[in-house]
Amino acid sequence: MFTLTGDPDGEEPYVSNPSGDGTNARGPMSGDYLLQVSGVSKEFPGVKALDQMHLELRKGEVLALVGENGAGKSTLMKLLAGVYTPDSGRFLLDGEEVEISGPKHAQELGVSIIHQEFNLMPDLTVAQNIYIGREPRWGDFLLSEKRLNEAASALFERLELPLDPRQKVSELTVAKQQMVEIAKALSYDARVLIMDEPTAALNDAEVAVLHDLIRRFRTPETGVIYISHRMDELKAISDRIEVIRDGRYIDTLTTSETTMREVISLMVGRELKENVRPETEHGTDEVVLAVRGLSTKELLHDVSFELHRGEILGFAGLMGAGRTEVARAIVGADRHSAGEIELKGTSVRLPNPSVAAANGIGYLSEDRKRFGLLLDQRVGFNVALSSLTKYVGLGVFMKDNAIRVTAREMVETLRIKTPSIDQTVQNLSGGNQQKVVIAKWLVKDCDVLIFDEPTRGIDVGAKEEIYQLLNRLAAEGKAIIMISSELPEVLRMSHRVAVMCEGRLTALLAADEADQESIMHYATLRPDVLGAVDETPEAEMQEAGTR
Amino acid sequence: SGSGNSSSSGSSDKKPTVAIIAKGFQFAYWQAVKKGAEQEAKKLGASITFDGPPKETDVDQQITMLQTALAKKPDALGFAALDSKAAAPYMQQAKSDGIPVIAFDSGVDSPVPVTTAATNNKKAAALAAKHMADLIGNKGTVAVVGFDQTSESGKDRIDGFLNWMKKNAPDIKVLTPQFGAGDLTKSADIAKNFLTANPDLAGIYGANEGSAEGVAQGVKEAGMSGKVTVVGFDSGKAQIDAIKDGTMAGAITQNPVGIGEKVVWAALQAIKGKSLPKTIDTGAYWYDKSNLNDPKIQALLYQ
Amino acid sequence: MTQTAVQGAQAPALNRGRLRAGLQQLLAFASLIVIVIFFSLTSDVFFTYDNLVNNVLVSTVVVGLLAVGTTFVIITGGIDLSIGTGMSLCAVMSGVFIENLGLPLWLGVLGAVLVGGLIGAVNGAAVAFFKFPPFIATLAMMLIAQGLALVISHTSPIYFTKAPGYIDLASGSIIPGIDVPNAVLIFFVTAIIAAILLNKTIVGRYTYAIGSNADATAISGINVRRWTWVVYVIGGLFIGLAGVMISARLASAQPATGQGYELQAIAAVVIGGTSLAGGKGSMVGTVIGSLIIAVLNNGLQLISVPQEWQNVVLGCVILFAVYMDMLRRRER
Amino acid sequence: MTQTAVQGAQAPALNRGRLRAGLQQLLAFASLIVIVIFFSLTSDVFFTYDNLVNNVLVSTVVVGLLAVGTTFVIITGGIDLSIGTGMSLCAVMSGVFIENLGLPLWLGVLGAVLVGGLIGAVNGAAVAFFKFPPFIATLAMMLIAQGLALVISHTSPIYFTKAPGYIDLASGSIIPGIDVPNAVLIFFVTAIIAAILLNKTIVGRYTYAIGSNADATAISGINVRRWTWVVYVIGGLFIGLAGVMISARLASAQPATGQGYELQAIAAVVIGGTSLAGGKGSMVGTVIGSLIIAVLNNGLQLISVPQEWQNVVLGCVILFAVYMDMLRRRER
Ligand SMILES: Nc1ncnc2c1ncn2[C@@H]1O[C@H](COP(=O)(O)OP(=O)(O)OP(=O)(O)O)[C@@H](O)[C@H]1O
Ligand SMILES: Nc1ncnc2c1ncn2[C@@H]1O[C@H](COP(=O)(O)OP(=O)(O)OP(=O)(O)O)[C@@H](O)[C@H]1O
Ligand SMILES: [Mg+2]
Ligand SMILES: [Mg+2]
Repeated sequence: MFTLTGDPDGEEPYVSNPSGDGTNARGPMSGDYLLQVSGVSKEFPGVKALDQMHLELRKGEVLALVGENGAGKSTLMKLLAGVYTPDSGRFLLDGEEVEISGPKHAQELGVSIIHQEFNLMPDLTVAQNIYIGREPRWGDFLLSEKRLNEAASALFERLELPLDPRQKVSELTVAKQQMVEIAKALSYDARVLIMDEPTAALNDAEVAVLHDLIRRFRTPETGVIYISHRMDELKAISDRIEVIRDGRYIDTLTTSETTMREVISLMVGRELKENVRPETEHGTDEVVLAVRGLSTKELLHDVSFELHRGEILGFAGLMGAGRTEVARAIVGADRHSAGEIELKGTSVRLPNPSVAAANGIGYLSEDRKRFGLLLDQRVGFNVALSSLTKYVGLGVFMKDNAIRVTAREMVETLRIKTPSIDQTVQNLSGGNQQKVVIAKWLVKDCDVLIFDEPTRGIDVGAKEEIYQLLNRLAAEGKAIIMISSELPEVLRMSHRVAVMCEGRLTALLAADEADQESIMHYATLRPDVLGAVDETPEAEMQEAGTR
Repeated sequence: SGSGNSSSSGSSDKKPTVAIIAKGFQFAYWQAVKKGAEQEAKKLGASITFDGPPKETDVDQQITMLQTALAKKPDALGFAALDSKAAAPYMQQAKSDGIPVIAFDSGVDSPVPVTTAATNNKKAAALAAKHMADLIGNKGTVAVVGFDQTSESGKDRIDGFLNWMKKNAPDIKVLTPQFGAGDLTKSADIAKNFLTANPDLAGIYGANEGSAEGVAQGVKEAGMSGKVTVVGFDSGKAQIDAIKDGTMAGAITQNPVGIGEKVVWAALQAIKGKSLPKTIDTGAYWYDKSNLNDPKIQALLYQ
Repeated sequence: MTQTAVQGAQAPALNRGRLRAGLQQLLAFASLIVIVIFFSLTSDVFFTYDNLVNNVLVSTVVVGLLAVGTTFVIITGGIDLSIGTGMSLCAVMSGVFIENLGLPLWLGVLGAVLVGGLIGAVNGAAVAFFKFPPFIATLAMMLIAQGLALVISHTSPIYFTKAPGYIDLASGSIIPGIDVPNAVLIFFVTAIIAAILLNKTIVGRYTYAIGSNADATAISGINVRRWTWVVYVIGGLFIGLAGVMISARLASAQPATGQGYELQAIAAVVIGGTSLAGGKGSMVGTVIGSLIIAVLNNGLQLISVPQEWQNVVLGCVILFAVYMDMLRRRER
Repeated sequence: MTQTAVQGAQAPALNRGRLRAGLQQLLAFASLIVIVIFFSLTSDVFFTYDNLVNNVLVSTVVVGLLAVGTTFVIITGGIDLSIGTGMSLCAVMSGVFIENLGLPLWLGVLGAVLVGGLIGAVNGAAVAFFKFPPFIATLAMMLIAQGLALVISHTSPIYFTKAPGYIDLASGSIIPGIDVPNAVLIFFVTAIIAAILLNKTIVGRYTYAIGSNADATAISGINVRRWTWVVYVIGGLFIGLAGVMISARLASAQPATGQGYELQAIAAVVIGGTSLAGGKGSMVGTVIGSLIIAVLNNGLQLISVPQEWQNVVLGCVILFAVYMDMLRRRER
């Protein structure tokens, strides 16, 4: 039914096979392949997630898997990890057909995966999470916590990750949680390592660390499948790039012989307007939001800045610099110990996000699962959540039809891939979930929008759309704070860039002053006084970042 | 000691203390016992405590209360056992601590109690059966609503009724008893279901205050007031009203106030070392519309 | 309310979905219908107007009212253990207002319902503002309400003698000609109001949102604390109403009853398909759940199942009903 | 076990943390200590060896055993409502084995404990394999166990007359010289075993993992269904043991007792700081929670608080104890 395609040396890009059955006479010996996927289909109620999918992973290579949000990447990986079972199709490992019966079986077969959505036990420690199911024991039953932590420490040392084995996962930031996932996946003696958007939560320095890890992991006997929406890193890390669209196999390209432009156009199936820049050179002079001397007990120290009407203010900094904390303190999600917030010239007290929202300040969290979505509710409900008061008629009754109209509009505008607005958000792909959160804030129509990592997990095409949208919002006179760990994005989109380091605002750069070097400089400008509170991990991180 | 009425030793310059452990405290019956005990204590110059578990199935909790009461080293103990065998070791403990025990409400299966002030529940239930049989002309179908399937007094109130019927009224058919936990609403629902399932029902017997009042309520709701003979047990305003308006033909009353008085009286006798009869039968009496205002009956009723 | 029985707060999606949704709705009744058919076949008095209305429906009212009120609380992911004894406290307060203080009937009833609201407000404040786990806050309230009911009533029932109209609240029949007790009418009317509140108003929407993800709801700019509190107050008002209905039915306020009703009410809610994890549930389901319990209690006695076996059967039927419901959802 | 009372399954992180962790541990006892001091001052018999051991500790045993067993279940995010009536069923079965069938003492006890395990196994199968919500599965089991206890015992208590040693299981004193009832010893020994099981073994680790995030645990290759089932079986064995202890103490198996114990046990667990949402909790906390309830019941009676007020006080103290615990955690 299916024969292998492609050149044994991988010099030539594969020919795309629109019929999906992959019939092609040329091909390497199956022994060269670590993993082959052929004719795999998977259907969810109302959604054909995978249709005759096809993938080959060679020994010793990093294969990037790209596609738009909802293309089916994660679904394919979950099939490989034994989380789902396919409706049809075959998996071959080392040329032998295998049926992956469950996560445990996948592990035994040497397939290790970092899932896109976190799969950690928040109440357990870092070490306990990593070695779950493989705890060092005395006999069969008794645990050895000491050996567990030692093993984890050794692992972190080897991987050069700044993690404390004894810390509870619930206390970690998203980025550190991602590191735990990475460490966990690498701790298995896996031959096939699958990474589903491992860098979505990481900044550039951390991405470099991860790439270093991948290079060290790669041996002639192992292979990596790497999923990412960051086109720039594909070039750096991958050998070949497989493109899929709408659940179907499109093409496989050799990285060194292709341009990203080509990959993107295969991905989205249309030409993209690229490099959108702000429509205006700078925002107006009208100060909408002024933050003065904002401090928190834990981290923030005397953060002051002004945000103008029509402006996009980028926030850059290393992990844990405190950007998220600034945002949360402003909207009252966390308490601040000192400081003042002025809205259009009058001092306001924002004890919680509902007061902030009532005052026209919206906050989109970096952690969409926890702070962004009602996962078990429908798309329409999630989109309308912040603005329900707008849809009250006759004094009490909800105007459901108006909500539905708005929700459909948003699904169209943001190209949210969903069978209907009644789909449960949980069933959307990661990127589409992110779009739902953005839609929620667009409907709310705030004057000040604080977007924390708004493009996390969003495909290139959609990213451009979101950039355009941000520009349009700014042009309409909204004031926008954009926190992002992707420097190119910050540089491209911002009228001004605020740089943070260890809870302090170290610089406010105008667009023409801001570049990679200047931001990096200020992002590592540690105050000589006091020193850091939580010194070790951050220090290591910065070393990693500057290396 | 810190709290005014907490007492710990029986030193002679203090009022003698009597700790009373009942089977409950929330229902009017137990409140009447308490009232009697308090009256007598006031009269005789004693101080009492009165405790009981929340439900009449909570044997374990009653035992814990009994233990705690003994820890206070009262001069005497009044005890109404939910399960007298289960309490036996603690009776021994009371004995070795030199605390005289007065059993009340139902017997305690132990040689320790110096006397027992109680209603003979089987006899009382038989009395209810007899009146029921008379009222329905010794034939027909009768339903029974109990309050507790397992406790001695709960069983005796049913068994006494069933046994009498079996022996003396062969033409009366008694349906399988149902139990409503003494809850008025539940008992009312049960009574209504009985009436629905057996439209020719001649009578219903409710075996304690809650059951009887529930039955009366159910009969009223079913629109069968006066058409079915209801016989109750214990007293309480709703029952008395039901008797007055004809929903209930009559009921058996014990003498809870008298029981309470006798417990305290006997306890003080025992403290003084006086001898007491082995049992004090506090009696059970039939009351209906005709004798409701009889002062003798009035004295037994509580509302 | 079509699909809401299944999913929560939204109207059915597509027109082609309507038919399917209708069928679903019917399936929600499936276990109830099976049980009713069973008893109709095994007992010749079960399926009579008199039995269904005067026995089954009347015995549904109190637990049903509590279940309807506590559905809101459960959808937020909370739980209310104080509904049973809280109901007794409200009944006692109704007695105090009407009998002891001699207030007019309507004022006494209003007062009792408001006492329920107060109980809910205290629970809600403990949960929403002081961040007590709902189980603990309402467990404490359960004990406190029980104690206060006994203290205030001096551990004796309070009989309603001064206001004869009070009893009619439950047992009278306001619609001439049709013999449906007021209690039943009141139950269905309030259940419908509750269903509208839950499905068609912003309170309901926030109820689902909070139960689904309270953190995300808060970050979305909703005052989660305030709305959580409101939900407990709504639940409390139903406690008060249940207290009025039970005391009106019995013509007396029984201070010692009440405990145990909370488990029955919560069971009714959960049998009706509402998840204790929050975020999912429906009023129709709760009403069906209450009816299932009432029908079982009635039917088992009618066909003379010995009482000790009744619990065993009840347990098995609950499993069956919930299993049917689980299958129905899986098939969607 | 140092920090585990607070946090769950971890050892304290840093050396400088040890001291703080020790202090924390002490603070976990804070409310208990406050209550004990209060009663010591207000009653001169409270703080006596006899009262503390023979009254307080003995009355802790049954609820304590149930609470310890159900702590496992609650940490997985489940709940077990069948522990109260399940205990009665085990007590009755113990009576059947020893009295009716005349089995030797040890075999009868073992049998009763295994009946508990069986109850847990059925609950666990319903929850883990058939995906019933734990509340529903164990509510059904609560009704079924209650019914079966009554059916099997013919609604009469079974008295232990043939095996005099049976009563000694609870009331005897195995350690010569020291007057501590066996029941108390058994409780503490099993609580320690349970603490080891929870903190030092793989079962405990998976218990926390499942409660923390069952999906993630499954994806990590753990057989979540099997381990969930195991946890319910463990809880069930404690039900059986509690059944043996209560019947040994009472020298009789009481078929109708039991209901209500589940709420008390769950309350003890939650007062002890275990979260009903799962993932968090400790055995030390559960033991403290059980002691708090027992001390309150004892002390309030000793200082002659009228019984109707006792519930009010109990409710308030529960709020106080939990609030203290919440403060303690926040300060970390
Ligand atoms: N459990 C599910 N139930 C229903 N539909 C699902 C489920 N999981 C995924 N889908 C659908 O399958 C399609 C593929 O999703 P998948 O998560 O594989 O996309 P993806 O390529 O990983 O996208 P992204 O880049 O946004 O992560 C999407 O349309 C999604 O809505
Ligand atoms: N839930 C939490 N528990 C404990 N510490 C936290 C938590 N969230 C953040 N922190 C700490 O607060 C500091 C600031 O984190 P914050 O999220 O504000 O940084 P950031 O600049 O947004 O970086 P990023 O989002 O990339 O991690 C970090 O030191 C982090 O470890
Ligand atoms: Mg994905
Ligand atoms: Mg951040």
